[in-house]
Amino acid sequence: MLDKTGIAKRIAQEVGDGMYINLGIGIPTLVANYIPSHLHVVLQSENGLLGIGPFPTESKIDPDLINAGKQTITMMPGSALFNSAESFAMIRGGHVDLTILGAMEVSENGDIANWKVPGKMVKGMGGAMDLVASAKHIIVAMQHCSKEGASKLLKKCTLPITGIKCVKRIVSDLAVLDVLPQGGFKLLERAPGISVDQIKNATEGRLEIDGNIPEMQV
Amino acid sequence: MLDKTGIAKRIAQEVGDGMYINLGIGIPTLVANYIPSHLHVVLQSENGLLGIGPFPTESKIDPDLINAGKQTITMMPGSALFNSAESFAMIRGGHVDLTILGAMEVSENGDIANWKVPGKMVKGMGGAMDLVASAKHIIVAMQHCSKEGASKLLKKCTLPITGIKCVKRIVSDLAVLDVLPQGGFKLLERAPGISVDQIKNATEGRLEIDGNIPEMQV
Amino acid sequence: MINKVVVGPDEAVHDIFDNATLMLGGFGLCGIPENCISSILKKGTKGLTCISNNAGVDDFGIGLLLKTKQVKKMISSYVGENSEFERQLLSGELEVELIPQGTLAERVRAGGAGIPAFFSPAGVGTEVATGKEMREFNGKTYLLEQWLRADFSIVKAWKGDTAGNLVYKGTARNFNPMMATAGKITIAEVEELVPLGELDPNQIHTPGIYVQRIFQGKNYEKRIEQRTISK
Amino acid sequence: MINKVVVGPDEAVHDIFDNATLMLGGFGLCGIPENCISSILKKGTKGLTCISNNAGVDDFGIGLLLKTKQVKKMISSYVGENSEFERQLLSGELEVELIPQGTLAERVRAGGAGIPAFFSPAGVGTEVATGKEMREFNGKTYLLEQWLRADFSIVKAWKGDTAGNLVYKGTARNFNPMMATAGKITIAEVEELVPLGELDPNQIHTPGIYVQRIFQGKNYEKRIEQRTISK
Repeated sequence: MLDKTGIAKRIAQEVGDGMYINLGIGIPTLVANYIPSHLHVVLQSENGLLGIGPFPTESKIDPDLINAGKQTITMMPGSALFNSAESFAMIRGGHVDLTILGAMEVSENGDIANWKVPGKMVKGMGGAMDLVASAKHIIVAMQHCSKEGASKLLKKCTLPITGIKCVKRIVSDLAVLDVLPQGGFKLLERAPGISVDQIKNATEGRLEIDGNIPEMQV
Repeated sequence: MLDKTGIAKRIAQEVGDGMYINLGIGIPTLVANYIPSHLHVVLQSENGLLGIGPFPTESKIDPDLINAGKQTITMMPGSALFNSAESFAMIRGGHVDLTILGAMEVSENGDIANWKVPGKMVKGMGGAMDLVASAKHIIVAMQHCSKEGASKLLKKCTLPITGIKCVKRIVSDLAVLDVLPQGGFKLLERAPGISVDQIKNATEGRLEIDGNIPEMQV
Repeated sequence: MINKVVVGPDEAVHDIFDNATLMLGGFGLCGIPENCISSILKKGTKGLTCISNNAGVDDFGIGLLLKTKQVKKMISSYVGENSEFERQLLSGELEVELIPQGTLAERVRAGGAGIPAFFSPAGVGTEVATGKEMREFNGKTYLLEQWLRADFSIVKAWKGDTAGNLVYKGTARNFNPMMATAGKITIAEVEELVPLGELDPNQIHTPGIYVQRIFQGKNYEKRIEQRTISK
Repeated sequence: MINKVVVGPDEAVHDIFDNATLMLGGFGLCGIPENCISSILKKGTKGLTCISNNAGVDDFGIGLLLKTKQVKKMISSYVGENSEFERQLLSGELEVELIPQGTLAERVRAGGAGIPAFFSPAGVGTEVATGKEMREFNGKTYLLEQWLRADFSIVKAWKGDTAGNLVYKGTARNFNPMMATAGKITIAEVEELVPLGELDPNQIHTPGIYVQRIFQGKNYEKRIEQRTISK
């Protein structure tokens, strides 16, 4: 079973040279730490920056330079700053190659729910609805099951939807899976030490298992 | 009867302190020369400049700095440059206070025709359709009649329309007139040496003459 | 050029009336008009509808106006850092309209640019789509979204000149430029007010035509929400 | 960062195919991609649809491609400075679609921003409205306008870096920034190509994400259409 770092490391393997990538808050933000240094990629922060650098040292902290999670950041050489309309023009216009974000639930047809839990606090969707409605490629970082053991890879989402038919790939603590165009989760890899049966039991939605499923190399 | 300079001088009297103004090609461009220097106004060039200055001296010519008529220009201190989408956002969004442009015909309900003569060359509407569809206040600079003596202040335009119900005021070589909200031209001033009867004869559209009509002070 | 300088925030906000609609720039606490918020707080204007990406925190930003119950309604994309907000929302004291962030930014831009409506894909198939016209273009479904405009837009810039031209810094730019275009009256507070001609015309983020009032603000706190450092 | 530098205009335009749709930046002859136009001329690509505010003059700019009959269709707002254009139009050799300048700019922006359609007031009641959906908002009538996108967008900037970030100069900016966003492939030619990190991130007009190829152009002529001087 992968911890958060493990999920981030596995997702980092999905990154290709030359990609523009939007990383969501939480595990996706961690992915930046594990992208191989020989790959040239540019990280977008939807509050108005292309070219997110590492977190600053104490002396370099600038309150006027934060990421979408409101964390202090730095810029890479060759960065560009812009306003929020321009930022979402990039996202909506399909210029961002890859979006990595968290999810509370994903359904077997690629719907995602990650912004609201009715009855509890409503925090708002932020940029998530724009991102999932527009991204060319979406990878979801998530826990396969709730703390109570209920599957979060469902036939149909129970929570309010963020976007429909948009998730392409899932990296959970248990597995890597693709959402098939015709619906259903196709199992690609098992987390270290996790069996196919464990993944079957943890997946409510239709699971397609084709041949021998390799263990992830993380 | 006013010449082009006279029309430009009379229109300059319409300018108020603090206005943002778009000047069309031809006579409207001349208006800039006669705006009283105690008035603070900003001239917009729809190809991307707020703060048009005088034409440059020979040594200051910059091919990267032109107005909408493709003439070389300079900038005033406090100018701002921007792209064409931003420029027309200003126009469409109602941020420009006054638009001054030329016309081939105006109808008594405020329609304007100034972009096309069928059968002859089609040059295109440029920014004129955007300007007349959006400006808060539109003043037209025009000749009252064609060279053949036909009125250009009509019941209905005969040429293809640039915009409907948009012209507020006309300064011609013969008169100053308002387009009334209910339709019709209201005569406000006569050009020097021009009689009310001459204006009547030169105006095909409904002309409203109320009391004594003063001569322009140019 | 036209001189738009006012003395300070009290003069700048003097005519903001009860039940006015305000736009306030900023993302989180980054790039928020701190001085104007203080003056509105002092003035006690009530029943405000605030359009702002976030709602501040408990004791800073728009959170200050929530505490004094000066805000009737928030129109935002994310409001998750504010427990007083949560209390008022759950008790029904506060109305909230949540809008996807990109749609919010574009609706504000559309307000300034005179575009009454446009089609956006964000929120199709979600509760955001409720009551909205849907239409397909090139095989993809979009929602018809309308412009947003405000009685007053209040923005914060880094530098500005007396004609109202503005330059922002870093990610403090965010929603400020669009909001500057969409207010009947736009008020800009800047860290440094410079004389006419000092800003490079080629490098202005907000042309002065959008700004009606400008002043140099004081004592910027620039509070950081998530101080994160590299070891 | 991603290195997008190509050797020169021939390499930059090598895969522009017959019957492609091109966007070309510039207003009149100001800010036009002179080097790329020369290479397309040399390459002899035919049947082009060119989206550009103007069509150049007889012997410069897009006018060069009209003379060699490489252009099938022009989509522009104003085409009045070109007698060869006039001849081809009247003889039916050339198709022309005229669009109000602000609508053209906004349709290109919409193409880049993923907005398939929006409402604009320009052209209501004119022949531009023919066949378009009309709708009233707040008592004013608007036309529904669709986005424009291109196979290749070709823009000219003043400075650019290896990651494709661009800065324009003066009114040579015009349509270039929007067009840069709306091409499947965007090619930027710049007067000065600078190393990564030399451009101020706060002062970039076109972020590199929109640009696929960049090179430093040569021998810019920058012809002036209306040389007008103060005495």
